Amino acid sequence: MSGTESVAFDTPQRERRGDNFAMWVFIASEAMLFGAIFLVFLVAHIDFGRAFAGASKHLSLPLGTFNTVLLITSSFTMALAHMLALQRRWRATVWALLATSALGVCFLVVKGIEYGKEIQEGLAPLLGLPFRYSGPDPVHAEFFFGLYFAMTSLHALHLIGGIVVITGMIALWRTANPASRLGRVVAVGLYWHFVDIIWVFMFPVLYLINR
Amino acid sequence: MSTEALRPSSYLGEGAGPAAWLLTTDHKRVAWLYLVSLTAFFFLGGAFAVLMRVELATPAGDLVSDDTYNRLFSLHGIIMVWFFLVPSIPATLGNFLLPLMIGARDLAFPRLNLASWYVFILGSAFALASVLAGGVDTGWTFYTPLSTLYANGFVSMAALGVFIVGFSTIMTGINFIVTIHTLRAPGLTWFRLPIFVWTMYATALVMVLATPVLAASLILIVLERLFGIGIFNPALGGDPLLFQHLFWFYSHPAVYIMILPGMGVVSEVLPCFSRRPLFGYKAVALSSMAIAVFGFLVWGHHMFVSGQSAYAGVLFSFLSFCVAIPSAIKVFNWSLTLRKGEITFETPMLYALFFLALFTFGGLAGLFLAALAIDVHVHDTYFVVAHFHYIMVGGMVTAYMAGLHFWWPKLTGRMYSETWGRIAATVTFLGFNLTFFPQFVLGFLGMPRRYHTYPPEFQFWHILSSAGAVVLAVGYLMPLLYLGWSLFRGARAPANPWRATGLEWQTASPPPPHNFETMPVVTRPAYAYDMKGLKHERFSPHREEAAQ
Amino acid sequence: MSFGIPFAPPEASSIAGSVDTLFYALLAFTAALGTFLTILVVFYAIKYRAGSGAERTGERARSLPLEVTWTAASLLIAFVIFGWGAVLFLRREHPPMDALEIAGLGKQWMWEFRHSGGQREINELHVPVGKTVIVSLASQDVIHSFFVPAFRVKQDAVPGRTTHVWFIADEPGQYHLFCAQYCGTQHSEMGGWVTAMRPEDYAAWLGNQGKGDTLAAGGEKLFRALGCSGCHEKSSKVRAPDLAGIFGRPVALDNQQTVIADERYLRDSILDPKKEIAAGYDPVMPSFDGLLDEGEMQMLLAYLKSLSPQAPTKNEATQ
Amino acid sequence: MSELRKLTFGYLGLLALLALTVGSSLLDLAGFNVTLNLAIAAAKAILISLLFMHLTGTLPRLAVAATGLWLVILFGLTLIGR
Repeated sequence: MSGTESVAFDTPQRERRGDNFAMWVFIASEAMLFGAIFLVFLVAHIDFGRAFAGASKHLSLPLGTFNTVLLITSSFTMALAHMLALQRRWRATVWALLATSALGVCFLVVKGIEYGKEIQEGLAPLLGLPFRYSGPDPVHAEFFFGLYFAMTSLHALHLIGGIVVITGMIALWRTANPASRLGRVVAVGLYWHFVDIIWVFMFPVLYLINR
Repeated sequence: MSTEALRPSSYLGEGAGPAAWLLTTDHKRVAWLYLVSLTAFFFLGGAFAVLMRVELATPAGDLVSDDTYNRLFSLHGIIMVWFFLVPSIPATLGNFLLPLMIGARDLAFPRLNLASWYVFILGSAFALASVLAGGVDTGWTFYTPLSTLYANGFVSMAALGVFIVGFSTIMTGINFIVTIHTLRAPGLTWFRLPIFVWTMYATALVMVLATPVLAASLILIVLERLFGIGIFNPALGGDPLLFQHLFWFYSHPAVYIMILPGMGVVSEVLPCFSRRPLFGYKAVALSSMAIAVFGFLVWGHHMFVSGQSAYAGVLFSFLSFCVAIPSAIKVFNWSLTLRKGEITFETPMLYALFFLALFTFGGLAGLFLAALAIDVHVHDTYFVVAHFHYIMVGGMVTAYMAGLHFWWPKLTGRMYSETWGRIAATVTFLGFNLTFFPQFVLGFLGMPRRYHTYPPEFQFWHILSSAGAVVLAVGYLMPLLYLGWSLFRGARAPANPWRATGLEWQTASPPPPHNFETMPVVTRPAYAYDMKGLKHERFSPHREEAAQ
Repeated sequence: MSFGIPFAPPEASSIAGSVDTLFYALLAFTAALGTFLTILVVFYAIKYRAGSGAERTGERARSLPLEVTWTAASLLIAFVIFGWGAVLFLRREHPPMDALEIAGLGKQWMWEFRHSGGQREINELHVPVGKTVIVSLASQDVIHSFFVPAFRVKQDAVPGRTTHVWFIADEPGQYHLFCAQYCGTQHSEMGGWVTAMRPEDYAAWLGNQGKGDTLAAGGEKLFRALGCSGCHEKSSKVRAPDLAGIFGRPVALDNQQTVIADERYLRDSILDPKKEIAAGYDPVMPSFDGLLDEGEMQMLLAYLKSLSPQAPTKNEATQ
Repeated sequence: MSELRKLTFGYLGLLALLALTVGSSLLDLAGFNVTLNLAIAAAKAILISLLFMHLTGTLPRLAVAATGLWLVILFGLTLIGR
């Protein structure tokens, strides 16, 4: 056909517009998923603000902040990849993508360290692990940590998905023509930025409760 | 046959064998993949229903144990809702027709479309595995804390199945939205779109925005069951009513996923067999969008007696009455479409008229449920069961049958038996009313739903209902036979057997692989059946060359 | 007349009649509209069947006045029905004064009722005719729903909170009691009979039941056994709020807010004392979460309420 | 080069906002902290979507507007209903 991946589109330009819109609709859908989870957290926070504020102080603010910096930086490199792909500087684009996924991996490593620390301190009431908590109201603090692990691991899963897609895209780099390379960078970029935005909300909501 | 050689190549002749079907990206073949899988689920869910109705013929629980009965209605609900009704028209007829109706070669993302079917099958595998392992006894609503702390079936597996199928729904929704926005043929403006396309758009909107919330609530149920996070467990600080909010935020709009496509089908069939344009086209189109949006505002009417605040109940009741208006508008418009027509009564038209009756009565019953004081009495009784079966079975399944017969020549290139079609439609209509009308009376009497045994004074109405279920089952089995037969022996169908105006009829039956020999250009509104008033526009097939 | 076939449930409460009036009015309206549409469609179908000689000229595919008319008419009718239903519904919020309060506890799969005199019954509920009865509902496990069709009342019993339903039975007799919210294996067995009796018969019935402690007296015993009295009594060393007359009274919290001490507040303060701390007191009270079952919670609440005899029986103040 | 400048500006802006939100959380603003944190998060989200995600064109804006509306419905009616 005329250089489009889908038989439905007649020109690459129209296809790009369709791809772009599809990504936004997908993001809308994902936003509702996270919205519902945030709502659950908000309701619990309204009910047990004090317990949640106390529990939140047991999270590592330095690690959380560092991770936020990592993720913001990865979004920046991803935006660079988009810019470079538009300029058809393919080699540089690949480097930017590699940097993005490397930063994503770093985020996961730091998150893993955090999880390990929390498990050691007895703050992970999951899979039969003991829950040791010295502050007031341990019942609802446990609830907080349950939500914390649920939310952050859901976010981490999304990040892992992004890293896998970027890696796969680089692996298939040579087989793709310029138009589809650009299309893929744009699409995965939108997804990556969205996962970043989720973290931008998750970070203050979980780490910065101060009441 | 020599005619075979003269036919333009059709999508059906593109390649036989399992691989050609299982790896196809042609939306028309993907529609068939869905059609076959959904038919299987329809009869599986139907079998559960028949077993339930047989059990309920007597007040005592003498056929199956209470636990088995609970699993029967739970699986009936889960399978019928997520594995039949939600995907029914969109994934089959919608998949097949949407590109044809807007003059596109395929859906925007053909591979995503195929992938959505595989995701559907993966979800089905989980659901079927949970059935084979022993089922679930939570009801299709998965209410907490029953589903999280007390249910002993294979809840996580079933929930996972529904969760996965949700992604298939979302993928279909994204595909439809992008297709309708970006791939309409030249000249096909929004207000020239067939109503079926409008309803697909509205449905897709609901699919994309509501399904993730269901996904979230199912994730939370599974997390709670596996890891003991007390999100809905009051002993740990959770809130069981929060689950109901999340669940109905999805499941009430999902009711509109289940009825909007049916409205779309009927809006195609009624004008065609009345030879009249659809009355009040714009109102019908916009009311579909109104239903999709307002449908999100009314979920609290499932919770009037749940302990939510009374004033929230009043608000949700008010909004529920508002959402009734667009449906009422549609009913009036459909009825008026018949006026001054040249009406014939082929099978699709019979089904469409039956839809009109059943949907109207089901919808009017909804007024009782939206009225707060009455809902307190009939909530969670057979009145509710009767109401939503009038909408989903009497409405949606009837419309599905109308659509299946209407487009059968286009899907298969064959005609079905008109006699058998009319008999089956009539049997279904009678069987349906016999099954579900008595349930309105039962509900008003106070018969709660999901009861394995019941007080003997209710038996008269239960017997009527059970008898009706048998008739209804016969009504649904007949098309399986004569449509199956026509697949191989039916008369060859012409391109446009009903003399209909839609773009899908302007190409061969069955259509060629990329739908149109030459891409169409649209010059007139939908449903130009009326020669008067449109006389100045030439009635010509949409075959003009695309002015690219 | 009806050959033993039931068409409507008995009307046995003060509100049943008015709910039925709305029901039948709506039935008449929907039947009329449904019949009209059916006749219209059948009439068109016959008159305009293909080949009939009916006049077909001068018809348009839309008519704005007609569409506006039926949209406006539908809206108007919908709002009337809404208003009617809502007004009747809001009576649920305001039970008449001077009510008899009975504690109802749902558990898989039975209803347990305790009268204020301590009389217990399972899947049976005896009530006097002509007197307001408030059933305060709790659940031991999953969500249940208290449903008496003859009274036209229904209310879910939700674990972790107290809900209320009230009625005035106005006809002696036996009426079905159901659980309307699906609650597990023996859901359909969860229920029995509500027996409405003349007041004198009810008094006699109460007298014949085993005496036992009154609900409040049982609660008072718990209040001592659990050690609540150690801090909440005036003589105690630890400073804790005095609970005499607490129910229904506003309580100032340490975050400058004020709440009414209703059942929700008392329940939360027992299970989650750190959530809302009364101003001027140290947050030293331990949580009793897991130490009380729902039945004991109801007794404790009954005791605390008995300390404020003038308080309204239901937490209207919060509405 | 203006594109690069735009992205860098966005990146630095995000870091500054992060510093602001972490810093403010160390102060006690009497219940105002949550509001401030969420406002800063929203500002970051806007920066990312406008500068990094190139939120232009009718269709993407339509999707974002719909998401916003539906989230308002989800949060609003649930909280009213409780």
